[in-house]
Amino acid sequence: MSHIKIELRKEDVDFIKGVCATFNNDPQELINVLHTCQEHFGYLPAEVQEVVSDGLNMPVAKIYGVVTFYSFFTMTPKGKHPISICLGTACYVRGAEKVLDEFKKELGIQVGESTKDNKFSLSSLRCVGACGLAPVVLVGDKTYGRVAPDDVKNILKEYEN
Amino acid sequence: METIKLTIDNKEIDVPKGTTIYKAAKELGIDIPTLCYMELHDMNIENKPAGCRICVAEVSGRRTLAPTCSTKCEPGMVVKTHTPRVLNARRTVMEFILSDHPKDCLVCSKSGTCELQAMAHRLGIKDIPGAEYAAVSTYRKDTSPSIIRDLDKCIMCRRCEMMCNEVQTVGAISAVNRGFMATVAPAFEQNLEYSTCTYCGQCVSVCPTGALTEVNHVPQVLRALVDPTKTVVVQTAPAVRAALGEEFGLAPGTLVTGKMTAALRALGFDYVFDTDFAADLTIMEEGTELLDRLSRHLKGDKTAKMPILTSCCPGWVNFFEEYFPDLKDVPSTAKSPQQMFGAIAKTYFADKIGINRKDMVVVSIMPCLAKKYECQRNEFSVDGNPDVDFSISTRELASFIKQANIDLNTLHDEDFDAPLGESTGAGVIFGTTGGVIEAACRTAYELYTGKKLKRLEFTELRGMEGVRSATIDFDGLPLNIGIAHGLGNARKLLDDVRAGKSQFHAIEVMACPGGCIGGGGQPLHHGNSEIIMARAAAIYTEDRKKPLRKSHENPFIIKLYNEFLGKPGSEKAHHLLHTHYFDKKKKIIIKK
Amino acid sequence: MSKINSIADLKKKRDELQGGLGSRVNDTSNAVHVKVAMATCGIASGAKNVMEFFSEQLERRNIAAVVTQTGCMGYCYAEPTIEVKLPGQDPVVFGFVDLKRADQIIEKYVKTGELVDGIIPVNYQTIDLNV
Amino acid sequence: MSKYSTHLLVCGGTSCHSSESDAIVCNLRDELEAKGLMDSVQVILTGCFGFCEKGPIVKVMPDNTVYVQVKPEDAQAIVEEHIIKGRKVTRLLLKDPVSKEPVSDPNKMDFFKKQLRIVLRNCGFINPENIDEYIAREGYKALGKVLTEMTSEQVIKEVKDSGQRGRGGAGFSTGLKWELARKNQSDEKYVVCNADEGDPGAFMDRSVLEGDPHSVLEAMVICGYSIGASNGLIYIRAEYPLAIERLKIAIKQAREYGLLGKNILGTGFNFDITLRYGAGAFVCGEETALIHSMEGLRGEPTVKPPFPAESGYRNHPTNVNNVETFAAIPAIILKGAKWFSSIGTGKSKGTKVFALAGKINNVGLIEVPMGTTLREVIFEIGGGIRNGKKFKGIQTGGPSGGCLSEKHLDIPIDFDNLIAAGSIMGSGAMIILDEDDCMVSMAKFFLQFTVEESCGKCAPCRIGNKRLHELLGQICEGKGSIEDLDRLRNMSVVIKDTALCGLGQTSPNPVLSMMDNYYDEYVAHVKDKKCPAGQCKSLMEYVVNPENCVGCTACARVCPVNAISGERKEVHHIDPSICIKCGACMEKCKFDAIFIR
Repeated sequence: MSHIKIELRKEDVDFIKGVCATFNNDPQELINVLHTCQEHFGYLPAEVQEVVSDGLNMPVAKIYGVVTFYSFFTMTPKGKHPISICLGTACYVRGAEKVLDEFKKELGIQVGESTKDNKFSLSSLRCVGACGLAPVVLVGDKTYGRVAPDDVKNILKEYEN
Repeated sequence: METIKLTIDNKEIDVPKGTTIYKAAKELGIDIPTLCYMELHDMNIENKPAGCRICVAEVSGRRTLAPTCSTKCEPGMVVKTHTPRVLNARRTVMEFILSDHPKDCLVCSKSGTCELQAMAHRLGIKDIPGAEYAAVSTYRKDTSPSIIRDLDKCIMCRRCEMMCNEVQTVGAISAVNRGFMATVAPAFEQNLEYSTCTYCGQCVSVCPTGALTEVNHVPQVLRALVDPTKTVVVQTAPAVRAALGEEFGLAPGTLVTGKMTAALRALGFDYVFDTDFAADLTIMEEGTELLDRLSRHLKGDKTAKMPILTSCCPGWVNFFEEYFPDLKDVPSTAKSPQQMFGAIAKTYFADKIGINRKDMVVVSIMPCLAKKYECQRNEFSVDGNPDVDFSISTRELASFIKQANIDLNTLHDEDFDAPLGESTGAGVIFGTTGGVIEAACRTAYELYTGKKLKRLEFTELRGMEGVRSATIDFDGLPLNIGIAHGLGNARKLLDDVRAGKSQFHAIEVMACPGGCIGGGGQPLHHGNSEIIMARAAAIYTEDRKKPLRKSHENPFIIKLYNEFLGKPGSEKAHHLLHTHYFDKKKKIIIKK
Repeated sequence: MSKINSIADLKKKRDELQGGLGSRVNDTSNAVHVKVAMATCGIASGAKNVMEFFSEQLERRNIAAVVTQTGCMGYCYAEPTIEVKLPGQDPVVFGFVDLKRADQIIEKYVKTGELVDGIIPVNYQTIDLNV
Repeated sequence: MSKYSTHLLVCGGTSCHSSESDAIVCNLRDELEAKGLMDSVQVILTGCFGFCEKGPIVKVMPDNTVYVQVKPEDAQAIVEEHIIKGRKVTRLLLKDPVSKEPVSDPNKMDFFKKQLRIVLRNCGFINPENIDEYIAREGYKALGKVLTEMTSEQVIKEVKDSGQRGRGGAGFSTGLKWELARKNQSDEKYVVCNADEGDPGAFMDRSVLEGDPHSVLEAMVICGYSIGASNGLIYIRAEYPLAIERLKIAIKQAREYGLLGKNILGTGFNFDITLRYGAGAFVCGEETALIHSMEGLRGEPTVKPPFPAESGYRNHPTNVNNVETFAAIPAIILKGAKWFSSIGTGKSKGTKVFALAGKINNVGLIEVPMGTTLREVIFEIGGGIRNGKKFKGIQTGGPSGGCLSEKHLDIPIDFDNLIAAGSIMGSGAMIILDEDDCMVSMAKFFLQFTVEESCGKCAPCRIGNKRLHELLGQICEGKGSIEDLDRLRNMSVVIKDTALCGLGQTSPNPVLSMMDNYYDEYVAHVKDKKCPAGQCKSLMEYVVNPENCVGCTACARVCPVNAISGERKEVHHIDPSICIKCGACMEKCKFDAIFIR
């Protein structure tokens, strides 16, 4: 059988086990555990889910079922500067799609992908609750409001170095 | 009990509080259609995700249609199950489901037994509007040693998920993804092979569509049969004869041992043998092991592990290798009857008829899908030549017989061939839960006490309860027996063993609810326990009809030991009839 | 912080505090009060910088003032928004407050009472729970 | 002190701006200069006053006179009459709609007081990170009252009598819900605050949690006391980091004061609150799904009954309310059921917070009494439509809601009226659409959302919504037929009728309401293959107007697919079979010779 395992470092395993322990190894705390792990690793690769499965003593299939259910969890690493375009209704009617198209064009990637140098990744999300600023773009933790397609180049320029 | 009066389709009915509309309607003879609902009576488990929405009905005072499978009756409720609104909704929802389903009915392995197909027919679906541009959710196909997954055909009834997680507690599969792409799959949507799947096949046996089916080995068997250089030997498991008739329109519980034998011969098998023979052999080995461990245990030998666990069920073996690898020294080392048969056939019997094992093909007819995997395990082959070449299920055999233009119902009964076709009643009852341990008791008692059993039938070991226990008096020695069928029940007993709390001397475990008669390769019973019970009754009938009912009295077994193996537990017996187990837990599972 | 152990404690605490918070409303002190709407919208539009600016500059320009954060005032279209209350006067809400306008507000409104552009007329009534 | 004795505030909201408020400011300043009053009277532009239907507005301070529908030429009258002579310019005053008498004092003009802040009473007023400011605003007084003066039955009666209905969407009576949870005996019960605000365009819960977190905590303790629970959980979106942060601070401070934890206010009552995070699933707003999510499972809903009040979190009786519902509770306790129920309409009491977004000038958060009309919300509080465009519709209740049109503008907003009109209250998102929005595309957009957010458990939602979305796509591409409109309706009706949970049962609402209110537009798409709003690319045709075309070839050169042909100095032609509708030619043409048909 072709089982290829990507090794987690021991401290990574210990970290995950520790997280499980802080939540009493209770399977009902799965989502909290996953949040903490994603915050730490940036994403939730299969290996991490395996260790969580061990820590919480629950089938890894169930964990994968949960990870794939919630859009907040991701199994692919994000770019150094993750870009999220809000496609909530308020942003949509104010032209968020055109902004998204501009990002796609500028970066040459589709939603859910990262640039080759792993600098940027592109995702869309539903309403960050800043509808007053529609259309809204998030780059990392920074929020850009009232973004027009013409602004895209300048936004990307900020992260050139 | 508090009852509730309500009206369904203008008929009044009183039902106990808590009854669902679906069941109340059934009482009235109203058969509301459903795709996802399934009741497992004995296990007290109902699969009612209320996801298919086919069983909806109009209920007074409700804004929307109610799923009758999961809506409880209330006093004065007025239910209508076939108004235009209901029928239109049912049809439209069915069209939705079909629109996301491959249209390859003609060549689907479930064709004819597919519940979706039957429902489309029943609801009078003639057209799937918009099919020309409708996207269809598609997934990677997966073939494991036992089971084929074609999730394009999954309708999210969640029955397999329920079987795997709640009944079997295997947890190999779960609902994954969301929305249109939601389906049921192993972790990371990997192949089953890389999951914790035990190949018990219970998922297959409840799948309403062609999403989960068994790997079909009939073509390989057919090729072997027409190969003039091959001697093809077939063995049939005890549970098969109690269920095969169902595929030919016979009532559940109709024994077709003789007809089955005739059919196999008609198919061209050179020797038609019986796994029951190997079951008797298993008893000899396992019984000896039990007595050996027991006597050491009674003498205070700490290395004698108690309780002894049966090991004839490959799904069960897979289960403890995955979940209880720390206990892998506890089960009996005796191989399963299928593998004992193969080992003897390709040595003792091959010698007898003077052929090389490479020129012999051993085929097993099994009620089981895990047997397909078991016969492929490395340790069960010699120089790459497996002891058992192919294992086909009861369902596959039925299909094979039909393809060969054989009308099972008109065949005259025939007998198995000698010597590997001769068996006792003890071998037969292997097919039902409690049977292995009962057969073992019949032999162990007499060997241990040196006395003849007055009463052969240990009825205290029989029944359909998930976990049973009984104490058998071994002439002053109370022997505590535990029985579990269904892996979820097995887990309970195993947890006790692991915790050192188990009081049992011996435990029988069968992976499938009901034992082999409820196996994953049997004709689909859709959770209907009456079918399982009828099969069990047939098994016990066959036992009663046998002139010999104790394994150690089987003259051919005696002869086998005399001529070939020496005595039970001998070195040769160990070499051929025993095995060892692996820790499978550590396997991990990332395929890049 | 010490625990509030009874309803009487709570009442006492409230009475004490109302002196403090009330001063922002009821003109018991001579300080200028600036509240910056620091909800997500506000922060995203630069309210943090605005708040820092007021804290720093009011001090630097020797104006007795209290600068605090508060939640969303509801004028999302005009973020960042701030409320300025001069002693003895009704509070005034300013919208679209960038640093330039913030400077204007200090120089004109705070120092001289002269209004500047960007005033948002408050158009709601808030209930008072003191019954 | 100010050198000015008088201020003239001129409404400079976007809507009034277009109606010449700049000119008004100029004229006023000219007049003042001419009269030498520049040093004592200041003219400034302000943000929107609301009430844009009567704009532009000029307000004279300090005497609070408001002039409406002011024209630039009125500047003279205002300065000469009002400033110099101290007489009000009667013709510019608003006429009372009933008495037809002119009114000048805005305090008597109820349009300025359309908003009543109960839920938002502290938002934008107190520092949310300081519990003292909350206490100074009578915070935790309601809790004190409840714990020392009221039995749990009395609290529930008060809440029931107030007539408050859940603000999360379904509008179930809060008091009744509490009563059900109270009646179910169990040694463990839970109070859950649903803060998984997933409705795109709604941000009231976020604002309350960011602006006044203690109001929610206080209400949860009150609820716990009423139903006999000592555990509270807040299920909050992970996408709201600031709200989470402020809640954490609030919980910490409340614990330090002993307002959470053991023996609250010395009464022997124990209650504590912990946070649970959502992970980006809209369906988790549905309470059974939410509970499953808190239990570490996929957020799939289950059939009700059993309701959470019987068997909820960890199979214990659980009461779930949303943020806005909780935030009003302390006010109801302190001011009484009678007061609360005096606000609002027959069956919908109190106020409702709405998030205004879309093509409206004053995007923002407002709180109005139930019964306020859509017109008041859009044109008086919201400042009307952006860029002077024409109002086309308003989507209430998010993707689960419906789109109401011009003819619904005067209905008083409450739970029942919105349902009757074919929409829902939902969480209170209001997205305003203008003439440029295509109602087929909008329906498709909302369906896209539901398709992505469907949990996949039940067939009508999992597959049916996908099919609706596809069919709308076909229509947008001009591949629809008039029969498809019937199919669209039938599919929608069946999905509503058969889906498992609220998400599926409401997901076709946008389609149904848009088909009801904009049927012609749907017909135009399938019959004439035209998109009246000019949004559907496939239905657009770029055409050269031969009268304007000078044959400069600029368009042909810019066309990326060589769809334009024509000799120099001759009329050009666009081949619609090649054209990809990128619009580059139209942008390039200096002679307005290219238009969309």
